[in-house]
Amino acid sequence: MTPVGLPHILLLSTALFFIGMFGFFTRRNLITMLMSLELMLNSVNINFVAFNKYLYPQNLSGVFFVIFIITIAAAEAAVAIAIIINLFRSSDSIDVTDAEEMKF
Amino acid sequence: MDFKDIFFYLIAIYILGTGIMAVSTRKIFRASIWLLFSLIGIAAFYFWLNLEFLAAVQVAVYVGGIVVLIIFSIFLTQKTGNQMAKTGTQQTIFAALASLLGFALTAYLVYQHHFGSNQTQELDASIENIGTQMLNPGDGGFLLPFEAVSMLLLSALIGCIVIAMKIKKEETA
Amino acid sequence: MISLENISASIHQLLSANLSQTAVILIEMSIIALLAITLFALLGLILVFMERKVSAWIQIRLGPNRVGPKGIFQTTADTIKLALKEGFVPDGADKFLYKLAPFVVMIIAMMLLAPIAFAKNFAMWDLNIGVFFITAISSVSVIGILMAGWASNNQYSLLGAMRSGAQIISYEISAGMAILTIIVLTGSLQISEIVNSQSNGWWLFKGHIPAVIAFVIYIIAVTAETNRAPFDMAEAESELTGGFHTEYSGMRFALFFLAEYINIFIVCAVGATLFLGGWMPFHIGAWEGFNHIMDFIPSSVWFLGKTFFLIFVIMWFRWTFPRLRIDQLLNLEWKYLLPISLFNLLFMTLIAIKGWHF
Amino acid sequence: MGSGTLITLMLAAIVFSAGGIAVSKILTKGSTNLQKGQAYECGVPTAGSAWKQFNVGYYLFALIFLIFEVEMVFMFPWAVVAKKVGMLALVEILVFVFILFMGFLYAHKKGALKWM
Amino acid sequence: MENEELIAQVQTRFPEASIVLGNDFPEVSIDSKQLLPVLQTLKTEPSLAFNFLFCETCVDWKTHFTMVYHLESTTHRHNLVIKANLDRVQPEIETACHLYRAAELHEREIFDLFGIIFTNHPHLRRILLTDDWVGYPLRKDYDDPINMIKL
Amino acid sequence: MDVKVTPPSEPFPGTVHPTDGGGILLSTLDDVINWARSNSLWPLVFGTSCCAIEMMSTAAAKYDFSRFGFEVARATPRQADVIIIAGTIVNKMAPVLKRLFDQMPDPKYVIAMGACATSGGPFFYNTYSVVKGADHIIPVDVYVAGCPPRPEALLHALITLQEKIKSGATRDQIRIEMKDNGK
Amino acid sequence: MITFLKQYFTDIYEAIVSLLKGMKLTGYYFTHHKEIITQEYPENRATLNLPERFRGEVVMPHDENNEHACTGCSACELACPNGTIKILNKFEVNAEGKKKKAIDTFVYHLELCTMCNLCIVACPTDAIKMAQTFEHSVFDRSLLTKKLNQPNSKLREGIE
Amino acid sequence: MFEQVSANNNGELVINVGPQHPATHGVLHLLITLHGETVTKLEPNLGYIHRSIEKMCESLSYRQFIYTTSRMDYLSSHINNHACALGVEKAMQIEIPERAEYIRVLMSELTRLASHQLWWGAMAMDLGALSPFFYAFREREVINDIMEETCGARLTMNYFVPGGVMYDIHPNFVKRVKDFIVLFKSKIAEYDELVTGNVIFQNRMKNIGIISKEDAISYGCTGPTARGSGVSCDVRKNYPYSIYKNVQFDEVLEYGCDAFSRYQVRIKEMYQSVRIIEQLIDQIPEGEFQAKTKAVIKLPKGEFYTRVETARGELGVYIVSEGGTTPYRIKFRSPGFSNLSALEHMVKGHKIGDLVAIMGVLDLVIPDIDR
Ligand code: SF4
Ligand code: SF4
Ligand code: SF4
Repeated sequence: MTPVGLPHILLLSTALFFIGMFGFFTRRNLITMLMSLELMLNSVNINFVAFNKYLYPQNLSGVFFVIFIITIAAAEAAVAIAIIINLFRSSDSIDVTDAEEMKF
Repeated sequence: MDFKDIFFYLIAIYILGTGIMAVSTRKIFRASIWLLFSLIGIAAFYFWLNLEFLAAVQVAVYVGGIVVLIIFSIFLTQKTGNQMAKTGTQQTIFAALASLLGFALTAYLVYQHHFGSNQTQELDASIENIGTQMLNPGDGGFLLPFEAVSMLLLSALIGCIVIAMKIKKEETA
Repeated sequence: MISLENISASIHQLLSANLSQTAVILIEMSIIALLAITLFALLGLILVFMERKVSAWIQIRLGPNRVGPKGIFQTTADTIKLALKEGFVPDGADKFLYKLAPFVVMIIAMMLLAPIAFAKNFAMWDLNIGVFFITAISSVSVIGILMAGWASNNQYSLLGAMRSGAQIISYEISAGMAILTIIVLTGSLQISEIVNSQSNGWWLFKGHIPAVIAFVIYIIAVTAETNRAPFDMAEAESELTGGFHTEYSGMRFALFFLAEYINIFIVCAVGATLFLGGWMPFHIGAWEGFNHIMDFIPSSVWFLGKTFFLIFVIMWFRWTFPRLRIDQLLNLEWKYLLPISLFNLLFMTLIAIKGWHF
Repeated sequence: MGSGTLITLMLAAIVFSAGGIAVSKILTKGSTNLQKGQAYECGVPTAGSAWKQFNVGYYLFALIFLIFEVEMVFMFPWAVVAKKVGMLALVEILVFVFILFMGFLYAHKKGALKWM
Repeated sequence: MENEELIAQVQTRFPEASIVLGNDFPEVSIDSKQLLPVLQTLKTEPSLAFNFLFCETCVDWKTHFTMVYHLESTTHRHNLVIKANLDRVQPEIETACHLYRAAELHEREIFDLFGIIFTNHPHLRRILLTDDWVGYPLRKDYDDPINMIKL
Repeated sequence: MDVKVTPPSEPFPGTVHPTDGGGILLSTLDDVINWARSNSLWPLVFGTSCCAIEMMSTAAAKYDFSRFGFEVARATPRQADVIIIAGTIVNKMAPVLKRLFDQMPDPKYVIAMGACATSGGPFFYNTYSVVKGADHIIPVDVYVAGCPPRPEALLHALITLQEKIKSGATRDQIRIEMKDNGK
Repeated sequence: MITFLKQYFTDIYEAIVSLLKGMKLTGYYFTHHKEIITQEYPENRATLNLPERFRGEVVMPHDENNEHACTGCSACELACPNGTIKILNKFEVNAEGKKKKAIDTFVYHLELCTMCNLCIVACPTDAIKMAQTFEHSVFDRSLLTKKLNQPNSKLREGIE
Repeated sequence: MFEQVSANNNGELVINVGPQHPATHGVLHLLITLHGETVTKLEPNLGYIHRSIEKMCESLSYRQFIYTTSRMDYLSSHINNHACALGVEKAMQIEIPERAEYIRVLMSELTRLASHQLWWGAMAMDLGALSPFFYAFREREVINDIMEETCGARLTMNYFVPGGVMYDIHPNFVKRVKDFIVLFKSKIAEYDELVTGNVIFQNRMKNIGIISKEDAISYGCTGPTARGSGVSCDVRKNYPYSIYKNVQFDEVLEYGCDAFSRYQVRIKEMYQSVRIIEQLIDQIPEGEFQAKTKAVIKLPKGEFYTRVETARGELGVYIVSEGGTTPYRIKFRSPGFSNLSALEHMVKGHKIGDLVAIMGVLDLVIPDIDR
């Protein structure tokens, strides 16, 4: 086996990404879908860090990107959950199929 | 293979395993807990990469914040004891196939591509460095995004409150 | 004078002289593990005993004094008893998470011990983001509580867990701000550097009023974060009987109990490190003789003394004040602590940049 | 050393807890009866499971907390270098905090920080 | 108001009621059907203003039940006892709990221990005893050979 | 009455324990276990009536049962070791008491405090709703008479219970032993 | 704005002052161990003297000749509100050949007794009194049923 | 597809509080419905300590039945006994000696103090402050010692008998009471320091459990509960019994209608009790402590209602006599029963924490409610 390097990490992130995608496709529940989304975001983060670390160690762009992504993820999660709860309150359900019928 | 590599594989298995559990368990609360473990695993991975700051940020924001929020929203909207309904077999197969295919394709790409390893220099992700760069208004600095973040957070905050207060008004009415 | 720093250094030398790299690491790791476990158990015993004595004396009674000389084996007996009590799982519980929750809480408590500097040059891992590490990791413990509360399948537990969730995350911000106030001064997150920056005086004294305010806020916030009275909403005996651990018994309950005390120790240790100079002896300006005597006291004693003083203060709170109501508690955070600590931080920055501090 | 310490500590915690639980498993005899496993609720039977939908207003605090937590994350690196960077750091953070404080004030005005 | 005066006042309002001066308070005996109107008048009439029902109970006279209402006026500080006899076979009386909220629990207790039915009571259930209890223990003919050991 | 007597400290029992054969460890271990159990009896917060006030007095500063390590009163039966039945048990309460007792993890002990809990006491005759003694519902280890027993009497009961636990005897063993003693 | 801030800070100030007051009090007790009022029961047994009126249990004093003062009149049994006392009488033939009522067994159910003192008040001959004992803990409640007259005890001369 | 949240389950929890719950001070069972943490419905379920005292009394003689009343409201046992003794005396028209009256009132007020102290400690404990409990019990133990010396018991005294008191006061009594008054006056300041002035405590107490004057009357509240809403209902003032008409004291009234004013009423009542004791302690007249009564008490035929002011409110004893040696029917109008009925009104819309605080300040004694 070759020592762990960039390809290994990329494989890890890819796997994680598609696990998230699988969840995103199979779940009908908005909250679980949001959770799958978080997984996907994280796999992207891994990529950023790995590229930064292995290919461009002279600057910190990858790390900064990750920090900003995490920030955005937090903001996104907050807003998403506010919307989900709002949706739930008005329709008593957070199933996507139900949500589609809703008009905003 | 030295310690470091073993640890990498362990962490990778851990992340993927908990990730799979997170998307496949049928109890929603457990799903959130698995997600949490997966996220912690990613933090561990950052530790492995010697990016302590990132790891801590990951733990603080994701684990301490987002997951707690998710758990609260689960309590609020679900009967947590019930199992979630099964997804149709067809859909599951389709999703699994799509994911596997996607994975295979990407993995192939990754395998094909030879990354020029540029290990001449260690990444200096010490907090001082991050701080200096963040406050650097010049080239290569991240001052603007830093200030933009505050705008983002502000808008997120206001957005949340507007949405949430809408509920409150309805409730009190 | 024997002190911990020398011991650890000499052990390291001894080992690396005779053994290979891997073996050294393994042995050192196991020593650390052993030390940590011992420390853990010991701290638990001592703190619980201390709590009982403090409460007894405040409440004009004697407290445990019959088991062993002056009652010092009381908590030992309690631990043995708890360990030997049937630990069972309620039928309706989510068995897996129910059993997992104490582990989560314990692991968090244990990991938080890593960056604490117990004496000069004596920390398990003096990592460069020490304080931030503690802030981040400690926020995970809320998950343990939520897990325990949910898995018990008991309404009291669940309510207690949710309360404590809301409470812990709220107070994390002001605790963080208070920590930041000192970080601005030290310019480093590493515990050892923070301590070293106080060699000529503790930040509590050097940092003018903002440091004092930060200190007060820190103490309040960590009291809330560790679910201690007057902020013990999670357990609130008279409201929710046992809070999130209502259904826990035997050893699992003991683990929660233990983790709670360890958490107190840790936050107090951080408080002592940040504000009271960690293991730095107490010095007064130009009093050479006095300073010399102070130096003679081992650094670990200084550290533990300060930490236990803070622990005592937190216990003192507990046995004095009534409990807050949950909305007042959140009000306190959002209306008072957060704005004040924000402004305090800005003020401190000004001081630090202008160099007005000592 | 380094992150190995963390793993060691984790293992130590697991060994410690698992050991304790194992000891209690080995050395104690439990009894069983019909009521033992039921949820405890002040000594009267409960009405069903506790795993139902709750209606607790804490989530709003969690939302706001999340925003501030992220803000804090940014402030850590800032705090470390603030003294070195000097006045600029103060100005930058002033802008940063000011913007967020506006949000905070907004939340306050809207009554989001009041208990539901 | 002195007791005599009170008696006179009440007598003029309810001519059909019989009023005697008991050991402590004037006692008004009324027909059980009349209860609500009587209480209503007693409560609302400003010169009487009996706004405080401080005791409500029942006595089992073996042949009939007597409901006893102790009323007080917190403004005038005078007291009055209302009595109403009830049939023993089918004891029924209108509830007073819409006039005096204190009556709600008292009536539940009386129902529990005497078995008197209060019509229109919002939730007339057993309160002191278990729901599956048989009999009304404070009745004179109550007998419970299992639980009650007679001295 | 403020004569200060230093209490005799109880030695840790895991010392030399001469028994022949391999019995050393086991009996020592048993001793340690019983020692720990007897010295750390956490009561359940349970009181129904008047006797509960005297129980509170016992907990209060003047009598202070924390000296024995009992002060950690738990509100949930899951963490309690001993249930002090302080007060009358009536028919409606009986299932609750049984349930509480059932929900306590082993080992568990019961003290019947006061006349009511031992026998129905003042409410023995002519009452239709009082349980004539808590031992009709759950097994009782120690009875203490009095109405209410004074705090010292409750302390005495606790000490009696401690002795029982230390001796390791079960309820049946004690009963048989008492028969042998002709009591 | 100014008034708001002023209010805000006075609130904080007053709150802190009130909290400190409480802490001062508890701190005082923490440091002043002479305020501790705990009496150590099993150790102070020797010095523990209860007030002589304390009602611990009903006893029947016997003198050195093994004689008591109970005539068996059952007044106490009647006075007792909850049947704690059972008097079993027997008929003794005395020296003159006259049959005389005398007490056979004075059964006393300590587990039922409420220490109400009514029996003592009712007794015409002061044959029973309240003792100050209180250590009544037993493992078996049947031990609490007592026989108050000692075996072979007799009625003291001259008591009717 | 995925489970629907049924419309009727709109996030409401139904929680049992009690019978075994630290905040219910005994065995009250409340079934509360929570919306979030807010109590929307509260239903008391009594009877977990229903000891059938009223039935039992029907077979007890008039001398005997008094002792059961000390088990009802055991915290004001003297006052309960007083009510019964008064009832019997009134029916039999016994004149009781002055000295006995003085002793009775002194004892009653001491009991009131002890009861209020216990309430104070227990209430503070409900609110999560544990130390006040111990301080309160310290003073209470002094009273208990005084009582024990004279009455022979610490809690269930059975000291008042028809016609007077059972025995004369102990020679030390006067001195010890005086000492106690001095001690207590110095300690009550601590109460204020530790609890009353505490900002946390005030915030938790103010503006909760509001009950207006009209509602308080309608619910039949008495005692400090009603006086906190400005209802004048002190039996000692309005229908003076024993020698209360000769002593100077004020009826404490507060108009805040919330839990805090009820709290203040109780605290101020302690001062009033001290005042009464101070007036009487030096003037206990010489003389008999018990009037001569027949060995067997028979009440004339009739109905007798006596009311006294216990620490919790108005206690009424309604004796129906058929002329025999035992009462035909006895009804105890207990203060807690009516006060409890107002609980739902007070608690609705508040948090669980408030429920505990409101109950703490109501000072319920459950055996008194259930009888
Ligand atoms: S034994 Fe006496 S004091 Fe104890 S509960 Fe029964 S009646 Fe009350
Ligand atoms: S003290 Fe009371 S209960 Fe006991 S035997 Fe005498 S009369 Fe009966
Ligand atoms: S003890 Fe007294 S009252 Fe009782 S039977 Fe003997 S003499 Fe009569």
